[in-house]
Amino acid sequence: MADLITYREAVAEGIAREMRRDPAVVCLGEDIGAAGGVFKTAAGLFAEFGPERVWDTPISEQAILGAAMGAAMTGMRPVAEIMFSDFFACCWDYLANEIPKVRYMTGGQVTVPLVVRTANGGGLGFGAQHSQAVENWALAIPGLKIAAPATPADVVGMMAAAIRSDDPVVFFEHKGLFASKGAPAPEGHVVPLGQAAVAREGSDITLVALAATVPLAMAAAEQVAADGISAEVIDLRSLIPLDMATVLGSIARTSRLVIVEENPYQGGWGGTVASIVADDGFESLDAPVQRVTAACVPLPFADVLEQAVIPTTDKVVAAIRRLTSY
Amino acid sequence: MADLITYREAVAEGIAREMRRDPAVVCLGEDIGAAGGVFKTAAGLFAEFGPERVWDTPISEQAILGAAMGAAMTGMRPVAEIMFSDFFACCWDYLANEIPKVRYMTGGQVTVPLVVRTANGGGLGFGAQHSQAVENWALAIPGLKIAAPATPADVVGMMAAAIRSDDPVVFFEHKGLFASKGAPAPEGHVVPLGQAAVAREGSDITLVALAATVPLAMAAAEQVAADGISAEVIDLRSLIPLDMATVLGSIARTSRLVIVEENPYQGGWGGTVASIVADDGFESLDAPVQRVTAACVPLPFADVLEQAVIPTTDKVVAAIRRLTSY
Amino acid sequence: MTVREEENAGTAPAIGRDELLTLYEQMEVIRRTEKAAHDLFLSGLVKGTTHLAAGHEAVAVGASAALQPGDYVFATYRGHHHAIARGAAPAECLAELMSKGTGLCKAKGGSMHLTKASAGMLGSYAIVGAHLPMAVGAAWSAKLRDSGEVAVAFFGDGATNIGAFHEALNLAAIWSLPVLFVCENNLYMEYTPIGAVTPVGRPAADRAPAYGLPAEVVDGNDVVLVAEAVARAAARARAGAGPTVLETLTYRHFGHSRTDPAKYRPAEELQQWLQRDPLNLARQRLTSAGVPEAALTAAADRAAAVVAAAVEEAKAAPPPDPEDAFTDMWADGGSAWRT
Amino acid sequence: MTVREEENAGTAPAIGRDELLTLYEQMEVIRRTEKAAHDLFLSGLVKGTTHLAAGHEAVAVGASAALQPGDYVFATYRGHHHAIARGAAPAECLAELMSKGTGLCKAKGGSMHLTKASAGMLGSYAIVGAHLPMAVGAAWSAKLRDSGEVAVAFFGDGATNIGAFHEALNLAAIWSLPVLFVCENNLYMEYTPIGAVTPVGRPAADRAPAYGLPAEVVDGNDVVLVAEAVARAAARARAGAGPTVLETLTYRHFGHSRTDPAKYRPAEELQQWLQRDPLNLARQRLTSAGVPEAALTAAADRAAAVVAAAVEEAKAAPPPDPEDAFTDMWADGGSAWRT
Ligand SMILES: Cc1ncc(C[n+]2csc(CCOP(=O)(O)OP(=O)(O)O)c2C)c(N)n1
Ligand SMILES: Cc1ncc(C[n+]2csc(CCOP(=O)(O)OP(=O)(O)O)c2C)c(N)n1
Ligand SMILES: [Mg+2]
Ligand SMILES: [Mg+2]
Repeated sequence: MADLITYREAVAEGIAREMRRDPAVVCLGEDIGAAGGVFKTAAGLFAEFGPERVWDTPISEQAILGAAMGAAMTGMRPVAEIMFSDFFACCWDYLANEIPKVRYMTGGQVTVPLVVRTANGGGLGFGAQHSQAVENWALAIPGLKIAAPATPADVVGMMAAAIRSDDPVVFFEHKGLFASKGAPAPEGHVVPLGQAAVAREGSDITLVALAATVPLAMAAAEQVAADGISAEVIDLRSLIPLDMATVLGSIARTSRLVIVEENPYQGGWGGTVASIVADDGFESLDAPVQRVTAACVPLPFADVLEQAVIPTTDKVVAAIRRLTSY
Repeated sequence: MADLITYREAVAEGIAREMRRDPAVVCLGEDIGAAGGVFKTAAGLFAEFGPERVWDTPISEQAILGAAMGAAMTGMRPVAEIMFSDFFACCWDYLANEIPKVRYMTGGQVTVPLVVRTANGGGLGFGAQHSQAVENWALAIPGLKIAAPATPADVVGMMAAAIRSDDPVVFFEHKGLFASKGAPAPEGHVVPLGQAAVAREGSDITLVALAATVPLAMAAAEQVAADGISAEVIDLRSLIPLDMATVLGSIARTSRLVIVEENPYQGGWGGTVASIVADDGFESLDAPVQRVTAACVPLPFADVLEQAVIPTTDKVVAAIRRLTSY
Repeated sequence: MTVREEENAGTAPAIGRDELLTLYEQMEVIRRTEKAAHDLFLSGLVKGTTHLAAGHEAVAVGASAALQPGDYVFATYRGHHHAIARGAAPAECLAELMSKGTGLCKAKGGSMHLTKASAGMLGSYAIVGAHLPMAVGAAWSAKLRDSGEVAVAFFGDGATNIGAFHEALNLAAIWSLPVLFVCENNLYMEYTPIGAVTPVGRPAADRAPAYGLPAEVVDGNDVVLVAEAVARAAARARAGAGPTVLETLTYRHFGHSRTDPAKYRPAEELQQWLQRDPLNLARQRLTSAGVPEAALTAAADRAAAVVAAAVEEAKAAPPPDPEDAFTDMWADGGSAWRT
Repeated sequence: MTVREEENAGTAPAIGRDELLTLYEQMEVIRRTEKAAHDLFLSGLVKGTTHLAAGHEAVAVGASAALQPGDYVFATYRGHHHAIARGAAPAECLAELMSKGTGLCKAKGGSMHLTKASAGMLGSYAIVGAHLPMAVGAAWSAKLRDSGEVAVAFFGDGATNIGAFHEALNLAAIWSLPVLFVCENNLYMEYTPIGAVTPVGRPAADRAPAYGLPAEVVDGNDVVLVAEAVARAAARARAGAGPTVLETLTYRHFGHSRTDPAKYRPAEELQQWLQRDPLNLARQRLTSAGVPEAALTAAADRAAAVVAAAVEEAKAAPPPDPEDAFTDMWADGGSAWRT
């Protein structure tokens, strides 16, 4: 295996692989051309593929997604960047009402094979309007597939699956993971959407996590291992399709569940997971289901305040201890 | 008690009462002036209060909410209408990033006492882009209060609470209920946000509902009553604040819970309710928690298709029977 | 993917007498379909809502006459005329409105979402302004594929005040895309006169300079003038000269939607516009060109027969299967979202 | 509610020598605060990101000189200069950037959200264009209350391409509101030259006619010209004549944000603009007006002292209490969302 690569590099690598494969793949977004994107996640694409395939746009999020949609309906496979996921709010109509609905509401006459990529999540001190984890916004919308990888190899493999998907995919790249490193993806690596990964096996309790909460859950699992608690960590990897089979299978063995989410509790994606477990997995449960989430406040700027409101290893550990001693 | 009034009339009545009380209350929205709003929910306001207090706007949802916000920050109490809740997607930035965050992110320097009213929900055959129930979108946003009344009297009482609130309130008026009738609200009627109503008492199972799913749950409760099943129906009335005390208190007696939601399962508000119950109410539960929701598809136009995907009395009855025979 | 292979060559020829007769007949078909939709709504056979385009026929028919089969049209909730002008049969449109399984969109779309992708009618969109960026994207795609196609967005005067309008025109301008922005200015945004909410006299054309774009104001009730203006703009677009804004002046004969009696419109205004009925104008042109009255009557009769048959066909069509509510979701045919 | 009671009367007087010296000193304070912010960022004491306004001082200081205390200012993530020009102390700004409990926003906002409501600085907003409609709303409120106040939105050249810009200008125009739209055109939208994404030469001023609004292009590096233009526009607004678009031409001295070295800018361009440094221009004006060099030095020294003290004060300030993460949520002081 070659040297480790960063999650950030994996994004550009994942896109480049698909652009090499398929000339219908084109990119658009703000400052993604010569500048390589503000997070450098498009680095190298402009140099390799040129202005015919990598398009700088004005600050026009609606036009970016609307144009991507129109192009996807007419033979292209656009990969649109929305710089920060918070800005989904500026083009939400396209993500909520247009892109996901057009296939269905035309009785299947059109498909919309596009990817909307975005830098998601907190931890970098960017304040209330640049730090949100909004996978849960997308989850509420029928018609979107949702990818949120946690490792560089998954970024590459899921990017391949996303770009090849004939359905629209929202691809969440976590800002807090950009600098993290991992094994590179093998050639031709494709990770199908809808397959959770068991990031750590365990028998006493199941931790369900996504993107940046995966390392958080792993750290908590390590910590309680010292006390002889064996925690299984499931990285959901995608929210739609949602791999509940893996989650329910794990709980059937562990009987206990903690869900670790970056979004707030109310309206968070863990509510969907928890309610499926409270229904289909009811008989497996030997303890309450606990969700470790952000608080119901906008994200504050200062680290010390942010720590108070977002999920931390300590909070996950406390949840594990509560449930395992229940 | 006077004659019954419609839910539609109650909206205008609720606004008018507050406009009479407080000169800082002003309305803005598309076609709300002389036309009285496309659903006639602003009928009479222009005639009574004139163009200085009831403002017709262009088709500019972002400007409507942005202007309401700026006015609320500087001494007014705007009541903004977004014609259909689906169009929240066109001004989501204001609902997700601006209005709910500005107080917190300025360290409490400003307040934003405004109401965003909207016609929400399906059942009228308006198709995929004019029929959504999107209370769950708002639920995901810290900083918004959420009202969704089910009866004319609650419309008036909660409108008073909403307009008097110093926090921003999203007020969902259900399209499917506009023509429904109920007792008028007494003078000075105020229903505080965050207080659920027990619409029907029962001892065998708890049904939690909101807005148009309240009559649905009531009908199901009536139907199973014939078989001796006593269902309690809780009308949440508001999602934020969320009255879980009433829900948990009910489950402590009934041990069984069905949640009836108009939004899809994934990302729906019932996930939040269910997960709280699966945690704080775990010991009360004698059966799985079941959510009766819309399917994960855009809302189809034809009635026969719509019935297949939205919650119906039959589906609620089936859920009740499943859980009570568990 | 919705790729079509037709050749797009040249611009529309000048409109000859025979062609004009055909366009007139198409307008008659649209007018009668709209009338049928209105009646079916009142009799309860059409549910939900309708936004009828009677009065706007010349815009759709004139524009379509100037377009190629491979071009892309994006329309609004008031889009029956565009669907029919691009080739949708009245029967499949009415079947859609009547919630029939044979409807254009299998009764999943309804009146506001008529779509016939196989004819380059890429949809009707019910969120004001949302489709303008889509048309820009289709034009971008045409440019990327060097296909010679153009994209056309039809929209109302009221749509010029929403943000998506601005973003679409700007992007189209800087990328110099083959897209036409065709405003159907019918003087009203629902029940509000457009002048009450727009500070310029020509809401679309007066704003083209803000994007460095050329604009033309066109008599939207004269099918020939519309066809000529669209042909010019399409030729410019195909030649790589970028987008054009066309503002067509027209008027709707019915109210905004459903049973709106449109009381907010002055009686004289309505009268004046009814006199400028696009069907009358076309008939006058045909008569001047020497087409005998009998030929006009025959065309109108054919249109009437088509629509009468369409109504019967749509009435007789079966409802959709409830199970079809779960098809057309994902591209692989499934609708599951979890395991 | 944030209502303030100050009287707003008349327009700003012509700028005299003494006042200009004061404005120069304010610009020095801003420049040095930005330099301090830059250094504190590099030394790790400022977290997150910063968007420094060094180079833009004349816009903020000139505009503030022409405004009344009761007027409302809405700014962007690049808003330190506006906060200080409206009366925020450098110490409370730097404390905010350094995550201190004494920060302007109690360390909940950070660099992108500096706000001083008590001084009519109603916030810095980090979503491009979002605050333009808010300023329109504040102006609407001023009109409703007949308060004589005006609202000002400052925004960048890049913001002119987002939908909210369009909707805001349109609404302000039709309601004839007392609002000023002041564009700080610094030639770049992040790393992309504005000309590459905008089809008109003056992205704000060239678009004013689309809303029937008057516009002026102003040398944004000359504090006197800015003050005069803003005074004219504010007087118009207070007189009930509606909004004005002002496009100020300026340049940022640092990169877009954080450690951006701004390599995408030609060296000559940078040189030219540095020669037109707003502080130099103000000094030249003062010297021409006969103000002795010593007075200029004294002003600069006072500014330096203020900022040096501010840095120390901010460094010494305590961090916020973690429990404060749960205050300022609801207006009643609580943060609970459920029972
Ligand atoms: C974003 C949005 N806001 C509001 C509406 C409600 N609405 C539907 S049609 C309409 C008026 C549109 O007027 P115009 O663009 O002139 O088109 P016309 O109906 O006259 O053809 C409005 C406000 C909508 N569908 N979408
Ligand atoms: C809606 C939105 N899109 C993108 C961004 C990211 N962004 C922040 S600043 C900026 C450039 C803004 O340029 P301009 O308006 O010229 O202001 P300047 O930074 O030059 O002062 C961009 C694209 C954002 N904050 N909001
Ligand atoms: Mg119109
Ligand atoms: Mg700029």
